[in-house]
Order: sequence, then C-alpha cells, then structure tokens
Amino acid sequence: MDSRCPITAGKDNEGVVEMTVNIVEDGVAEAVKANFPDAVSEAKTQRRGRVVITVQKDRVVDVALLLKERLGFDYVTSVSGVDYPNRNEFEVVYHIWSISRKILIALKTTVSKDDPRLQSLISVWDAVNYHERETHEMFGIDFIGHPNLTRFLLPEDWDKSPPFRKDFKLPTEPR
Amino acid sequence: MAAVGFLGLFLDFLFSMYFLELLLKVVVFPGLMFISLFAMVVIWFERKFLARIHLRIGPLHVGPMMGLFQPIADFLKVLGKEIIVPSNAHRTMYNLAPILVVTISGMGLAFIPFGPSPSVMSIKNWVIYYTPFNLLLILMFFTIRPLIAIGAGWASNSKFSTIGALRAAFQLLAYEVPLLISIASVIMLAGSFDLIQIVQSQSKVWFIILQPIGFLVFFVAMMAELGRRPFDLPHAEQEIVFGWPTEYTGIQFMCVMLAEYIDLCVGSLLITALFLGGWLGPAFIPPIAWFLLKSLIVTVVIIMGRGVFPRFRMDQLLDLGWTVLIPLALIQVLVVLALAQFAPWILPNVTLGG
Amino acid sequence: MKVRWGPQHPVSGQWSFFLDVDADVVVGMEPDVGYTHRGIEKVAENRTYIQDVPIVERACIFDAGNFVFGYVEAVEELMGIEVPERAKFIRVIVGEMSRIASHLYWLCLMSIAVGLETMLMWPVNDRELFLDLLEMLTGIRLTYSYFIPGGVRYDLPAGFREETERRMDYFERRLKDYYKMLYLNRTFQMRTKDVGVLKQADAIRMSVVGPNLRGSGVKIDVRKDEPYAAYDQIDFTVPTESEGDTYARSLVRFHEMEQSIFIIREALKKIPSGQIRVNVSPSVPKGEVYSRVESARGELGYYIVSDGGNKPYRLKMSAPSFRSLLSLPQIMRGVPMADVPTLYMSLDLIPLDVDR
Amino acid sequence: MVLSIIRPFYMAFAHLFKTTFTVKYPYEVLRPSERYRGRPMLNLERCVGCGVCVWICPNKALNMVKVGDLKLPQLDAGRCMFCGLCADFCPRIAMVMTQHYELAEYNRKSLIYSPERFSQPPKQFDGKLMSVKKIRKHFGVTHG
Repeated sequence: MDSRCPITAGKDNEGVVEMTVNIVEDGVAEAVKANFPDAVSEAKTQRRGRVVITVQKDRVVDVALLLKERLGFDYVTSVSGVDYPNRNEFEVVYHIWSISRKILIALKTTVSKDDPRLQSLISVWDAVNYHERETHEMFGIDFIGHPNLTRFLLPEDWDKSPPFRKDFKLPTEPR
Repeated sequence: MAAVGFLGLFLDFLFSMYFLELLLKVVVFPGLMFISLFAMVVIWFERKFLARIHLRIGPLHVGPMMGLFQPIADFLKVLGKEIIVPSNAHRTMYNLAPILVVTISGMGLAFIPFGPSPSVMSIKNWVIYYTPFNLLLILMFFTIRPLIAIGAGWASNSKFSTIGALRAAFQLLAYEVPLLISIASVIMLAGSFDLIQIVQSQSKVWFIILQPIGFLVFFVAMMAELGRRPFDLPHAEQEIVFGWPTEYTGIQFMCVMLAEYIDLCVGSLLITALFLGGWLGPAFIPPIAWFLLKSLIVTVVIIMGRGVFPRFRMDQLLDLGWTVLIPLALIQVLVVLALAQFAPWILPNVTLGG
Repeated sequence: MKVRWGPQHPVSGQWSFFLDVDADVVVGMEPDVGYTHRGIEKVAENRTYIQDVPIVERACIFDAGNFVFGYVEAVEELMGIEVPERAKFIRVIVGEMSRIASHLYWLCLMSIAVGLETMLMWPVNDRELFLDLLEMLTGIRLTYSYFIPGGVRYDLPAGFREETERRMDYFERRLKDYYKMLYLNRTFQMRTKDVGVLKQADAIRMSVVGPNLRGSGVKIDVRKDEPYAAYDQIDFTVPTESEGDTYARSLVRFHEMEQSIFIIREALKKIPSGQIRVNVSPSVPKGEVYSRVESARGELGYYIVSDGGNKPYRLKMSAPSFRSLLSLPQIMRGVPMADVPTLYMSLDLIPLDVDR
Repeated sequence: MVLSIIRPFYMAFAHLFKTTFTVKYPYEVLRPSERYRGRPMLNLERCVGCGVCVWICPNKALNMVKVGDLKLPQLDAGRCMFCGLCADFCPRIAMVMTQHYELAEYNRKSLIYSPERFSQPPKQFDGKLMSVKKIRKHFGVTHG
C-alpha cells in the first residue's frame, strides 16, 4: 500500500533527492488537474508531503470525492478560514491527510464575502463536522448541507460580527 | 390521686439504678458520646490512613496527634452553613429524611451487647435494651434505610438525587439477600438469634474458622450495605455528584454523614460479634476492649477498600451479588448442614437435628 | 430524562454535556463547549511572531512544550531556516517530558473517573519530578516559553543530565507500581475492558487523533510519519493496541510514557555540542505552511499564513482534543451512566484545548 | 484472579511507610531553580527608558510612566505572565527576572509596581524548615 518512493533524504545530495522524492505528490496534483481541468485553477507541490490544490467553489464536493475515493485521502486534519478583505473574499482550506500515501493535501477554495455560502463536505468526510461549525461561527461562512450549523464555541448571546474576520478589532485593553 | 401515684412511680423510676444505668448507656457508652467519639476517630483515621497510602500527610493542624480534632473543626464549620431547601422540593420529607436516617442508624446500636459487665440487672451484659431477637432487630434497621434514601432522593427534586436514590435502593435490597443467607449459617450453628448466645457459642472456636466462605460473603455484603468503596455507587461522586444526599447542606448533611459512620460502627461490630468471637479473648484486657479492638481492625480493612479498588458499575455489582455471593452463601449453609450430619464433634453446640 | 453534566460537576471540567438518559442508559449526548474560548488564534494575529510564543502554549498548559513545538516548527519552515542540531535534541527532550507530564495528569483524571483516589495522588506526585526538571531547564514549571523561532532560549544547565538519569530510574520503578496498582487491578479491568469501543474504521472516519487512534489499531504518529526536530535520529517504537476500548487507550498511553523515557535517554546520549540558537529576522517571508507535531493528545496542526509582515496574517490551531471530541457522542451512545466519566477521560479531552 | 484482587492491597500496604511528597508550604519553602522566572525587577541605574520591554511585552503588562525627566517602565503584575521576553530583549540588561513568586495582594491597585517599587529586590528565601510547634509560636495560628 505504501507507494512512497523508497529513497531516503541524505544530507549531501539534498537537491537531487528533492527532485526524485516528490513524484507521488506531483502525481496527486496531476491526477486532480487531469480529472477537473476547468475547476482546478492551481495544483502544485509545496514541499515534500504537501500538495496545494485550489478549486472553484461549486466543484469542491466533486474534487473531494475524487480525493477520498480514488486517491485515498481519508483523514481530516483541519478546516480553516482565511479572511482577505482586500479581495473581498474568504478562503476556506481543508487539510486532508492520506494515511497510506503520507501526504497532506490542502484543498483550497474561495467564496465571496457578499455571498459566503459553500457546499459542505460533510457528505464526503464525516470528520469535518465540528471544524465546519467552528469556521461558520468564526467567519460567518454558511456550509450548505451541514446538519447542525448552530452555536458552538461562542456564547449564546453573541451578537457582534463573527470574531475572526479582519474587521473585528480586538479591544486593546481587555479587562 | 392518680397523678400523684403516677408521679411517685415516675420519681421512683427516675432515681432507680435501672434508669441511671439506662441514662449512662444511652448518653455515654454505646450511645451518643461513644458514637461521636467513634465517628471522630474513624474519620480522622480514615483521612490519615488514606493520606499515607496516597503519600500525603493528611490533616495536620487541629488538635493533638497531627490533626485529631479536624472532624470537630469540620463539624463546627458545617454547623455554620445555611440550610438550603431546593425549590419545588417536598419540604416535609426533605427535612425529615436526615433526622430519620440518623435515628434509624442509631437504633441498631441499642441492641448490640457489648460484653459481660457487672450489672444490677438480670442480664449480665452491657446493652441498652436486651431482647433475644436483637440480631433480627438490627437487620431490620438495616433494611429500612433504602426507603429513607428513596424518600429523600425523590423529595429533593434533583436528577442526581433521584438516580442516587434508585441506585441505593437497588444495591441495598440486592445485598440483603446474601447478608441474610450468610447469617443463616451462623444462626444454625449457634442455635439462637441472640448475639450473646452467638458470641458465647464461639468460646471454643471462632466462626470465621468454621465458615470462612460465610465470613467472606458477609464481609463483602456488609461493605456493600455500608456503601464503602468499591461499592459506593449510591454516592459515586464522579458520576452522580453525591447520590441521594446531593442537595443537603449544613447540619442536614452532617446528619447524613454521621449516619454513615454509625452504620460503619454497627456493621463492624456485627462482623466481630458474628464471626470474630465478639468480646472473647485473653483476660489481660477487659472484654469490652476486646470487642472494640476487633471491630476497629475490621473497620480499618473496610476503610482500606477505598484506597485500593475503583468503583464497580451497577450491572457488575448486581452480577457479583446474585451470581457469586448468594451461591457461595448457600454453599456455606450446605457445608454447615453436612458438618452437623457427619462431624458434629466439630461444632460448638449441636442444635441441628438434635 | 435530560441531565446536564457540568460545568459544575465533580469531573466535568470547564464544559458541559447534555445527556439524554433513558433509565440508566445514555441514549444521546451533545457537548456544550466554549466556556474557555479565548480566541487565541485571533490574539495571535495581533502579536508578533515572538510574542505569540507565550500565547499559543496557553491553549493547553498541560502540554505546553508540544504546543509551542508545533508553532516554532511552522514559523521556522516559513522562514526557511535550519535549527542547530543541539537545539533540536533539547526540543525533543522538553517535548517528551511535557508528554510524560501530560500523560501523568491524564492518569490522575482517569483513575479519579473510575473512583480510585490512590492513583490520583501518585501520578500527581511523580509529575513533580518532571515539572522540577523542566523548571531547572526552562525556568517555569508549566508554561515554559522556552522554544523560540531559531532555537531554544537557554542551554542545558549543569547537572541536568545526571539529575534526569536519576529521576528516570526512579520513574521507571514507579511505572511498574502503576501497572500493578491500576492496570492489573481486577476492578479497573472490569470497568474499562469492552467499554467505549471505537472501531478502526470509525476512528479513521471520525479522524480522532493520537493515543485514541492508536488504541484502535491505526499506527499514525507524526514523529514517525513526518519526523520533525531530532525524532528521525531516535529509533523508538509507536505502541498500538487493536481493541479500541478504554483499556486499550489507557494502555497505549502507559506504553507511550515508557517510550518517552527511552527517547529522553537516547536524546541525552546523542545530543551534540554546539550552538543552541540562530538569529532570525523579526519579519517572515510571504507564504503559508501547515506544520504538524505529535502532542500528548495527538496530532497538532498549525496553519500559518504570512503576508510578509512581522505578525501572522492567520494562525489556525488544529487542536487534538477538538478533533477527538467528535467521537465522544458516538462512543457514549448506549452506555450506562456510570461510564460517562470513564469514557470522557479515556479520550483525554481537555476543554481548554477544545476551546482555544 | 485472586492475585489481581490481593495485589492492590499489598501495593497499598507497601506505600504506607514510604516518605510523603507533601511540602508544608508556608512553613517549608522550596527554593526555586536558578533559572526560575518570577517577578521581573528593574535596575534603575542601568535603565535608560528605551521602551523595548514595553514593545515586546505580549500582554501589555508594562507601560512607560514619567519619573522626573525620565520615562521608566511600570509593571502591572496582574497582567504579567512571566515569559521573560522583557529581560531577554532589554539592551542594557536593566530588566532581570527574580525568583520571587509570592505576589498575592489584597487588591488590584497593589499589583501595580511603580518604577521605584519595581526596582526593589524581593526578600530572600531562607528555606528553613520549621516544626509545627514553632509555626504556632511564630504565626500565632492554629489553622493553616
């Protein structure tokens, strides 16, 4: 099952090893790109064991299904939102680990701030449940299809804007 | 004239040796003062002993002997607490339960004979009230307690109290059965319900040697009856806060705790009387001292369970009771019957089948 | 009957559960978290990289060493700098000591959940051994602020190696005592075996982390999968158990403590001399990084986006307890109420870590 | 099975006579290690009032106040988390971390260390062991 290239990293010829060792990572990126040529805007290998894929938001579920069913990415590690007020959009990043391939893939997508809605990936990975709830709370992104998108970490009477957005300023002198 | 006659009788009674002795017994020795002292010493000892097992020191500052008076300090502190009755609680039942539980636990003490003593009365034993059926009465007071627990748990109008009350009912009722069966073999050997008779019949050999299985069953069942770890499910702090007395505060809580330690006292005295030869022993210390010494050792072993075992779960507890203890107790009864049939010379006084 | 378990309950911690109880059986459970939500991710965005070091470790002070470990690894990867070898080994030592201290704390909580107070006190006492060592090395007992981007703050003090060896020998004897007192205790086995079974497929589906996952037979350990610091130079084993019940999870943690002792010994043996720190610039190049470390509770991920300034643009902490939390309602369905504290403690969930 | 019931009893008995871990804290003082980071202390003679400590403090526990013609840092011990960054970053080594950890006060205002108070060295620990009797004599209390 272990498809990793058996070359181990050495100290003196790091450059050479770097080129040969990333075959699997490149292969994953290529596979995603080949299956969804129009939806995947970027697929690259960041470093050893890290692949970054940027997908259009309406095709996220399809790409996720491909990743899970065909490429063996089965272990959710993190879901994070990033606020870009200059571009007026949120970036949602799913970090998925593959137990068999030992690769971490970052599945990125962007949603507009005016219409922060995104198809939930809970149908693909069950484990994104609480992560998506947290992201919903902290950024105000609606995950369509999530069964329980209710208040989680914030207090019940929280009426200010979602706190992890950049326009939410921390009080300078918290008491 | 009737009143004067009655008053005369009453005054006669008041100044009779009988009354003075009764007063002495109720207030001093097996009664109030003794039980308070016992509770104090046992609480102190439990805390120090467990602390040593835990590699701690335990209470340190109050009184001599590294904090002997700590229970008194705790008592005074608890005395100053406000009594809180939860809203929607059944006030009468709620307030009655702590008084009842401490009274009923204390009643059992009235029937335990504490060994022979010079007495003005016909009964040559130190006992508050003598009756030949004292063992049955003590067990009766043991059996009443789950009713109070259910009442108090229900009256508290708290979920944890209710769960604790039901647990108490389950446990105490389930462990009555092995308790009684293991007593049955003792009674068969002694031929009497009278604790004095039972102790006297152990003058040659203690019953723990004649019936070790019965002793084991009685000991475990008694631990469960007393609600000591590993059988402290009715109070299980980590699961249901404090069981049925969860909502009690102040002096009411103190009553519940005191009742627990009175029960511990009665239980260890019973174990000593039934299996460990009661007040029998070499004559260099008085019989009453023997009785107390033995029961203190029993108390230590009971307390030690707290430092050694995790708590059982309810299904495991009932499993142990019904599938292990009851068959063992029945086996013990059969063994006693067989001994009486085939080797009657072992037994102290053969009352079985002539 | 609906029972609210916490936040004022002897073993609930700073959160509460909504338990749906049918007679004595739990039929549903919903965690209510957020009592200690401090918004550490947001606070970190408003501090510089060096100021974030004391902030991120307060997400979980029982395991502060590993929490900072992940953060500094991430920042160093963003900066593209290589830490001196000696600093790597010192980091491994601190991380493993922190792991042992955290596991000992868990052992207390686990034994108090099953109702054995003796095993509450012994590990608390023996935890002092490691807290004292860490104080000797880092200057603080719990929140060390010892790792900084570029290395560690102080070198090993004089006599540290001998003191560590002495305490390790003692602690190994104590571990045997623990095994006899708790793990071989009949009642503990009755309470934990076949309770709260988390099957292998379920564990991966729920993406639980760390010892909980390894107790279900999945051999994932970041220290082996993606060796960071000096873990690739130390040949340790990753303990796994296949049953997936509470006892298996407890056993995994016990064996991890043994492995941690081994790792500390090896690291002290192999530690080279040299620098402990390289100088770094306060600002960090533009980019993003996802760094993973194996904390005591499992895999901990830091996702840091940098816009080229001296503060992180976004810092996401993927905390281990938060990820294991998802499996708690699953394994709590259909168990008697007496097992609720046992199951909660068996996953080693810390509310501070869940909320961040 | 019998062994698994009896062994814990044996273990408990074996621990009965071991030495305890307890430290009777207010009477027995444990010396912190040499590197221990307690309350920071300012060396008034070396401080030039550059403000680096205020800039680096993650919790804003330090702020500059005017003393005479100089601006000097003032500590709010209620906000300090003893990370020691101020001492590390101080260019003239005017800020040092002391081993003083008994910082409890009765109100919030006493937690604020003005530059003068900030610069006073804490009292030294003697670390002596006192018996309980001596404690009573010394403190005049029966309950610790």
